[in-house]
Amino acid sequence: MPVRVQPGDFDISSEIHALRSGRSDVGAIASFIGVMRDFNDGSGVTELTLEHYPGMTEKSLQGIVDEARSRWPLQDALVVHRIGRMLPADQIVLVVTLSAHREAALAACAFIMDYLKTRAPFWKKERTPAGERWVDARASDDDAAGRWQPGEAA
Amino acid sequence: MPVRVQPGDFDISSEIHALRSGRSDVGAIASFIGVMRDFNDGSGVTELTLEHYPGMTEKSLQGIVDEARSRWPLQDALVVHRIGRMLPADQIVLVVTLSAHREAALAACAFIMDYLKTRAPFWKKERTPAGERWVDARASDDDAAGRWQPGEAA
Amino acid sequence: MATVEILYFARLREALGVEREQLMLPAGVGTAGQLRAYLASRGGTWQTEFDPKRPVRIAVNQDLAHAGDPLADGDEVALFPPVTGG
Amino acid sequence: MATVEILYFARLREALGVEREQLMLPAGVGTAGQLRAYLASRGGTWQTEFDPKRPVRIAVNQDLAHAGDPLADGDEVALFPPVTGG
Repeated sequence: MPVRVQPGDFDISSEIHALRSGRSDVGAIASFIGVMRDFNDGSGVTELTLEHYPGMTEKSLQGIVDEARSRWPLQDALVVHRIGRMLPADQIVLVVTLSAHREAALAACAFIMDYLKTRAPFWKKERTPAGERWVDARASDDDAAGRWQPGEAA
Repeated sequence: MPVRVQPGDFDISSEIHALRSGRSDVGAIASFIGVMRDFNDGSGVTELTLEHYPGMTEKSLQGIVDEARSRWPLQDALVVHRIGRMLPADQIVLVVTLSAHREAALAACAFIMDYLKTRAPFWKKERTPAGERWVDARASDDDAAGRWQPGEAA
Repeated sequence: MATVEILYFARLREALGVEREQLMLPAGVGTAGQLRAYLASRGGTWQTEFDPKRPVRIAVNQDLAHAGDPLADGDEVALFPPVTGG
Repeated sequence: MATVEILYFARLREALGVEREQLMLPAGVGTAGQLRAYLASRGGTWQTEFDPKRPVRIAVNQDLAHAGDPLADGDEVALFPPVTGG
């Protein structure tokens, strides 16, 4: 199961262990954990609620993973994204990529995060001292996803 | 202690937990694990011995981490590199970077690995069915480190 | 006669006070972009939220769609702000 | 009179059969590159391993050095093949 959406927390060691299990051809494991900060866009944040679009979420994440696997020689890849309420320092998202070589694992991990940030239907609502607010998308996230387009790839 | 050289194994969850401990401003944790493959350069590999240059190893790893911290807004960074005998599927190296933003964490993690591959004094000796052999450096590793030079940065 | 199921998410769902609706497409509404314009024509908050200057994303059958993409009977159409996960 | 401590690592250590030596620098040997050339002049395996075409790295006092870098009394000089960690 390379894609999961869940309210509960995850453990990176357990996830990597499960992905690697039984394989001795893996040379590189790249991973990324997105974490809730207690500060965003100029003010303190005490709580975060993650809404998503059930059905499309899984489909879009799977599409992103499939796209990564078509671009790099990955042996496996995993995306775990949490939904619901979270507190500062909570883990939000995990991406893991396995390859024989580090370049593929690291590039695919960055690619999946960039695409997830602009394509996967998740929305964050923050609780701040001034009340609740929906997080605005960052223009830099669109730029980051754009760098993987044909003709602009590194 | 952002740099360690040790014979023993490591656990990525424990290392990340120790780095994050007490912080709620971390937004992104990028990591990389290098793993021993059972196949390299056209033949099976049953055992690996990692030799290093005590003193210079720690100094060069620390220099690489310092360089990464001067280039990106990192909150912390860790390199753990094992030495001695290893078997297929054993973990060899761990790099973890912490930042408020994913771009910095991911780029710094890739940078540290590229520099480690070309600057840190480690040498691998493989045991294969045909006997022991020293691993040759890959020209592509020099290329990878070169892409961080001034004027060529992405 | 084409009927579509429309879903609203996040800020859009809260602002409109609607989570989902079934809509029989009026004459002249055959694409994702035309549907958006039609919803804006409802006036009030609808007009504000679907103003052409607002960044609204549209998915048809759970795939991101462009304004010119056609709608068909039974389609699931979702409208939402730019995503902010990860 | 400058004396340096020379260390050999990995394939180089095995091929030469030497792990370390103290060397009083002969006249005309004042840089990392000149030391390498001097070691090659010992002939046999030394000449093979330090042939200018072979990729040998030199560190002086635990920093990677260039051929032109000067050597001083008490320096720790290490010679080794390109590194292959990670």
